[in-house]
Amino acid sequence: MQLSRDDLRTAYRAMVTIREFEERVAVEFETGDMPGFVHLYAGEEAIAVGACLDLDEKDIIGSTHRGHGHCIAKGCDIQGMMLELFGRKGGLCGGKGGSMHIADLDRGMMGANGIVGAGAPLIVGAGLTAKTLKTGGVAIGFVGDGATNQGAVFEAMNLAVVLALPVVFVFENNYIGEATGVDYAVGSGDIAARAAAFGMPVDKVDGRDFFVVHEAMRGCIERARNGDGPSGIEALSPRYYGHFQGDPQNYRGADEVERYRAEHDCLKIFRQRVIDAKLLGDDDLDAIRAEAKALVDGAVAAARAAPPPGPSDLMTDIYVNY
Amino acid sequence: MQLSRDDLRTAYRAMVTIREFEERVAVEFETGDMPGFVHLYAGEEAIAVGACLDLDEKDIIGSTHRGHGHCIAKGCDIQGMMLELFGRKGGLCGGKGGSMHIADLDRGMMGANGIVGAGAPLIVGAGLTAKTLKTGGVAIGFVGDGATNQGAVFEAMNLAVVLALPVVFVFENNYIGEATGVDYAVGSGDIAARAAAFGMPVDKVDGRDFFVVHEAMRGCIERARNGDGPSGIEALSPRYYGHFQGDPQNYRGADEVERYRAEHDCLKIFRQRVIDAKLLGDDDLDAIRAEAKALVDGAVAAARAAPPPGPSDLMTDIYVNY
Amino acid sequence: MPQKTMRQAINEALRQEMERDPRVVVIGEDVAGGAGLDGEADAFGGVMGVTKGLYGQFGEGRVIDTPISETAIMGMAAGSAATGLRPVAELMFCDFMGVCFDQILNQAAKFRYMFGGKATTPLVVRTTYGAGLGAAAQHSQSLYGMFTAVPGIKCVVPSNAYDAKGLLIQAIRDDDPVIFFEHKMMYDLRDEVPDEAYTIPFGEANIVHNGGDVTIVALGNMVRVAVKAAEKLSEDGIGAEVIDLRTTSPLDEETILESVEETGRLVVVDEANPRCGIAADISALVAREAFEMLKSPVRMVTAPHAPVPFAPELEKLYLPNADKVIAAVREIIG
Amino acid sequence: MPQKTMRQAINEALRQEMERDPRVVVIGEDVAGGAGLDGEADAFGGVMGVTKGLYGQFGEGRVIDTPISETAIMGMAAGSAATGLRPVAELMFCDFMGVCFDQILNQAAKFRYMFGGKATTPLVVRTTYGAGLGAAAQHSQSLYGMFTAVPGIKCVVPSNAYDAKGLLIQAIRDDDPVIFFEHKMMYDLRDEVPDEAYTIPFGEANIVHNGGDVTIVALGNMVRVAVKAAEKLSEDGIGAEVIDLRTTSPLDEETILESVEETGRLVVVDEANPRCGIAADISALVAREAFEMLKSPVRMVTAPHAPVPFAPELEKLYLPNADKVIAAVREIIG
Ligand SMILES: Cc1ncc(C[n+]2csc(CCOP(=O)(O)OP(=O)(O)O)c2C)c(N)n1
Ligand SMILES: Cc1ncc(C[n+]2csc(CCOP(=O)(O)OP(=O)(O)O)c2C)c(N)n1
Ligand SMILES: [Mg+2]
Ligand SMILES: [Mg+2]
Repeated sequence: MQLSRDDLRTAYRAMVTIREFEERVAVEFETGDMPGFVHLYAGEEAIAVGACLDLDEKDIIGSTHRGHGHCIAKGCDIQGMMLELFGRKGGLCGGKGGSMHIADLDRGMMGANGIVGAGAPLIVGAGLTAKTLKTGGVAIGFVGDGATNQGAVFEAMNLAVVLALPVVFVFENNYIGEATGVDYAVGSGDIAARAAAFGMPVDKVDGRDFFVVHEAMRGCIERARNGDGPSGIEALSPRYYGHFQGDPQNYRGADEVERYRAEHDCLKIFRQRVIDAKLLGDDDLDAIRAEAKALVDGAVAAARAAPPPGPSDLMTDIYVNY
Repeated sequence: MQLSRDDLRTAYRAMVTIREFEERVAVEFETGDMPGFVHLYAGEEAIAVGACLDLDEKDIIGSTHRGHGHCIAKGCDIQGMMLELFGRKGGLCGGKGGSMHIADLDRGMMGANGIVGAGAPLIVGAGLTAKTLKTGGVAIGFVGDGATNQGAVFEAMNLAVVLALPVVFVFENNYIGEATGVDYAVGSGDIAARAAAFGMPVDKVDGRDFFVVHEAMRGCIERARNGDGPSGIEALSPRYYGHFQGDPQNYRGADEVERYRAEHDCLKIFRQRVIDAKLLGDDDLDAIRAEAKALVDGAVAAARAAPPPGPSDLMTDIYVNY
Repeated sequence: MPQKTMRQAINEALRQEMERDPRVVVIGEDVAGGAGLDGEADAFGGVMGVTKGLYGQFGEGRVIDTPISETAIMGMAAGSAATGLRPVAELMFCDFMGVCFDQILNQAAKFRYMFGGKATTPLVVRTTYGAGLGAAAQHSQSLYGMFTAVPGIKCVVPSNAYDAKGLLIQAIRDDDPVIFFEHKMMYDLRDEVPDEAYTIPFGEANIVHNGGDVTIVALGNMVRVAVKAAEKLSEDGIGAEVIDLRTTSPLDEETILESVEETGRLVVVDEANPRCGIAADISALVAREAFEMLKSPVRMVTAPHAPVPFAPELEKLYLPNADKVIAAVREIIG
Repeated sequence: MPQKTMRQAINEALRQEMERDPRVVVIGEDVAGGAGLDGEADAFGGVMGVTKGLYGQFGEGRVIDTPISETAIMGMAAGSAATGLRPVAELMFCDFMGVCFDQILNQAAKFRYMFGGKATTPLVVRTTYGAGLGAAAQHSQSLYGMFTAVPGIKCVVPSNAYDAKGLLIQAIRDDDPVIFFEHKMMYDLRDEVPDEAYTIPFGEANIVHNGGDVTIVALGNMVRVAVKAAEKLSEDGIGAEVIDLRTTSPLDEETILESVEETGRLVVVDEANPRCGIAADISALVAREAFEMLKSPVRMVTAPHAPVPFAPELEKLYLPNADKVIAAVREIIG
């Protein structure tokens, strides 16, 4: 374990902030005050945080429809996010994007994406920019298990390999795409092996274990920074909520989620690990969690108090000039 | 060698007919009387004929922009083809399609396709029909090396595997897509292995050797007919002409094509093989070739004499009814 | 007559046609749902629940769940249609046409022409459109104009449950490729819908409100908006004839032109963006063919030239409504 | 001034902008050509030879050959534009939009709006369009209407080499996504084209023939057709004002409306299909905004609602030509 205590705190803070954020969004959404759809990331925190911990502002991530976790892992402002989810002025996208399009280019977060698989070619573009302008940055593309069956993703992998771009694909295998199991939808039954056949190394790792994800990503990121081209990981971890909030989840086995939460929760695994290694104590961790909760509470209060965009916002931001 | 003398004659007839057809089209095209573009198949005859020899009318093939060879291998009428290439009434598509859209659904030839890769999902559809209506047929999709990088092809492979459809993919690796080498465009450098990673068996074979192609395809077709799902072959053989007729081919090495023609021509290989095995004689083979040439001569004469479509043809065949 | 939601009406159309013709299959993402998982099979019946129950009745051979691969879905559907099936493929949101348009634009639409009349492609693509759910820019578009533009495609936009059933049965029995647009805010709207199968022919618009002062052409979910406007206008003594297009391709030019010849005034109401859309198309038709009878400028009440915004306040401003239609009518009636 | 073909003019625009700004890169299939093969590098310079020579000058880091993967090309271009490059991507034929439309429709076009104004996407997509080569239904379409319909996209259709250079330089310097349509029959047409770089602003149509009796709006290759018609008409004493749109989005409504206010008559000439296209869009504009000045029905001279046929005899019938424009003018001038 090569991480400093500070790093571990940062990682845990990001993970619990995602958890607190998502569990609160689930509640807020049920009130009916949050418009549209939300796809919650709870359960997969170790993937986003493990993938993003070593990134800095010159690095760029491309997200999916399930984007809140990626935002938080990349350092987006919690209040700006919550304002956006409520469709309020001052939201990260001024209330025009919502959950499915949440983005913060200043933080290197290229956006959630409502089109499954569409983020993969975009992140290859971010890789092209990094290579062409020699920014030293890397580009990380998150791709769901269901999304791995999209033509866009296949083409993106091949193009990244052909151009040897500094790209890392993070295949988030949460076993399900909407209401379809990965074993049905991925004919070969093996996302990592199929991706590797495109000509890059792809590790399959336990996505519930932050340390495993982080370690695997370290190799990928180093490879990209060294100019050795793309690579990827397939990280497995379940989602705890429905495909979208409100989904009855009748496609799941009874108690499936309860079992996940009880037996292999990524936060518990992390906690156990750092306590066993005497790196952080219960107090530390509880304090971080309390802070995260307070942050989310504040964000919700701010969002609920904020005004919606005004009529003059309807026709701005379509073009730079027209 | 399990083929009867009749089968061998049929195979050779198809191969030399393709060769005679394409070499004549090259000449006719240069006169300026043949409209549009033509992409010639000469050099790859053993692939189309090896793939189609065992097919019958309930089996369906889907072709590429380089479709003449597939047509002939599947038994399309030579005169109807030539009329079509000249854009004449009575052509296989009434002069409305031309080389890039030549088709004959009655013969199970679903069409050349001007959109690279687009034929792959279509042929999966033909496989779905065969499976659903229990026709006993199989569906064969031809896909160029360049086309293997299209999202449509990747998606089609996965879907065929997921639904276990009676589909065979024939990847025609002629080393080049337009003016780009396969080693550049296919990041992994291995079409067969990449395809196999989608969850089906894919053999890499010498596409210049009819017998090798035919044997490999026998297994694939049997598999499909038995309900065991899709499979594929990657067959390697060069094209002898430019990407389209008129292409200066300056992307090729000097004498590259001459070497191919001299050293590994599929017709020569076939001829040598059947003569060595004393299955067919020089006379047999020469007679077949002479017949093929006469057939093509007749087709060109008929096409040159035929009238173009009339004004009333412009607005027919858009809908069945509207 | 029994009251049914549009969801039920569409489901019934599919069920009855599947019972009638073994060549009809349903293809799409989670059209059953639950494949490869431990819970219920037929868990979704499509993300909007429209195909619910078909899997139980017809099984996995006729109700085919797919990976998230729209190009392969549309291509497989087109290829199977050209070889003997009569597939009904679902494109979850019409916005997703971007990832699979080739199989419609260059394949299904053009087979018949390119192949000299020798291909028949009885393909139906069901898809959802429209704003109102807070689903933002990539899940709220109204893209029927782009399909209407394509020769070889027929394009249907029903405005109520009764029409949806009859038009969908017609679409399934039709031998040409048809794109069938369902407004996602309309699934729960009820209407009188007969139990038995029936068809509504394509290219026959429906006059849903009578009046002699202005012609209002609308389609899909905008028909309700137009009728609401017409009702208010009639209170003020202005007679609006509301024409529900039902199909944009083929287009019932005759009904539109006859009406405008009567009223001399045209307002088109369309939820899509204004450029190169149905509203412009109808306006141009009238400016070409009924100019002499036209008493005043035509008016288009559409969404603005902007993506669909997320915030409900903006989304509401974005959409046409009865007040905007009334304002447009008053402008040209003076 | 030096005479240059449109091919040369476009090449020059690219070269000068690449010299000026290291962020400009060219991306596409065989934009160099020869990668991974034994012959010449820069073998093609694009299938039409338009980018020829750029590879030699700027190298493989700036002139980027790709696999045949249009979604990845457009997506990479859009993603690189949003992160600091100014890519010029080539879509060999606009017909191929079907395999990659999502990256334009839902990504590049909508970034700025969805992200609340925080994204800038200076992407140019160069593509070819139009019939005349016998390339048949999948390689001859004129699909600018579908891009014009998309808020967030700018759409350019130059009619000559001079404009092509100036408009392309403008497109590259523009901060919004631009689709640039090049007619494949125009590459060898010559025109006076200055050696130095210059820009032509978007949304400013060009009056290329003067006349007071009828307004003819045209774009791209149809401008020549319209001018030819106007010249013949003027021999018969009919004055036609021909407006070359140059860009369909933004659209110079003012120039069109001013002209129609003068002439009272409108004919739109467009090579595209008639439904939901530019011809309908312009007709609708005039029917809305210049109705009072209109003396006669508008006319659209377009391709019919049919795919592009292969046989040259049919293709010729299919396309608008000067005679058809003249006939349309005579019909409404009486
Ligand atoms: C092109 C496209 N097809 C379908 C959808 C609808 N859809 C949204 S998310 C989703 C499932 C994605 O599954 P996966 O990639 O595994 O991501 P997860 O939801 O599990 O995070 C589907 C089918 C879409 N948004 N875009
Ligand atoms: C979607 C699409 N992209 C690009 C093209 C242009 N194009 C036609 S054929 C071709 C090369 C195809 O190469 P390959 O698949 O290897 O087939 P081959 O020509 O070698 O038989 C290209 C790029 C096209 N027709 N369609
Ligand atoms: Mg998933
Ligand atoms: Mg090839």
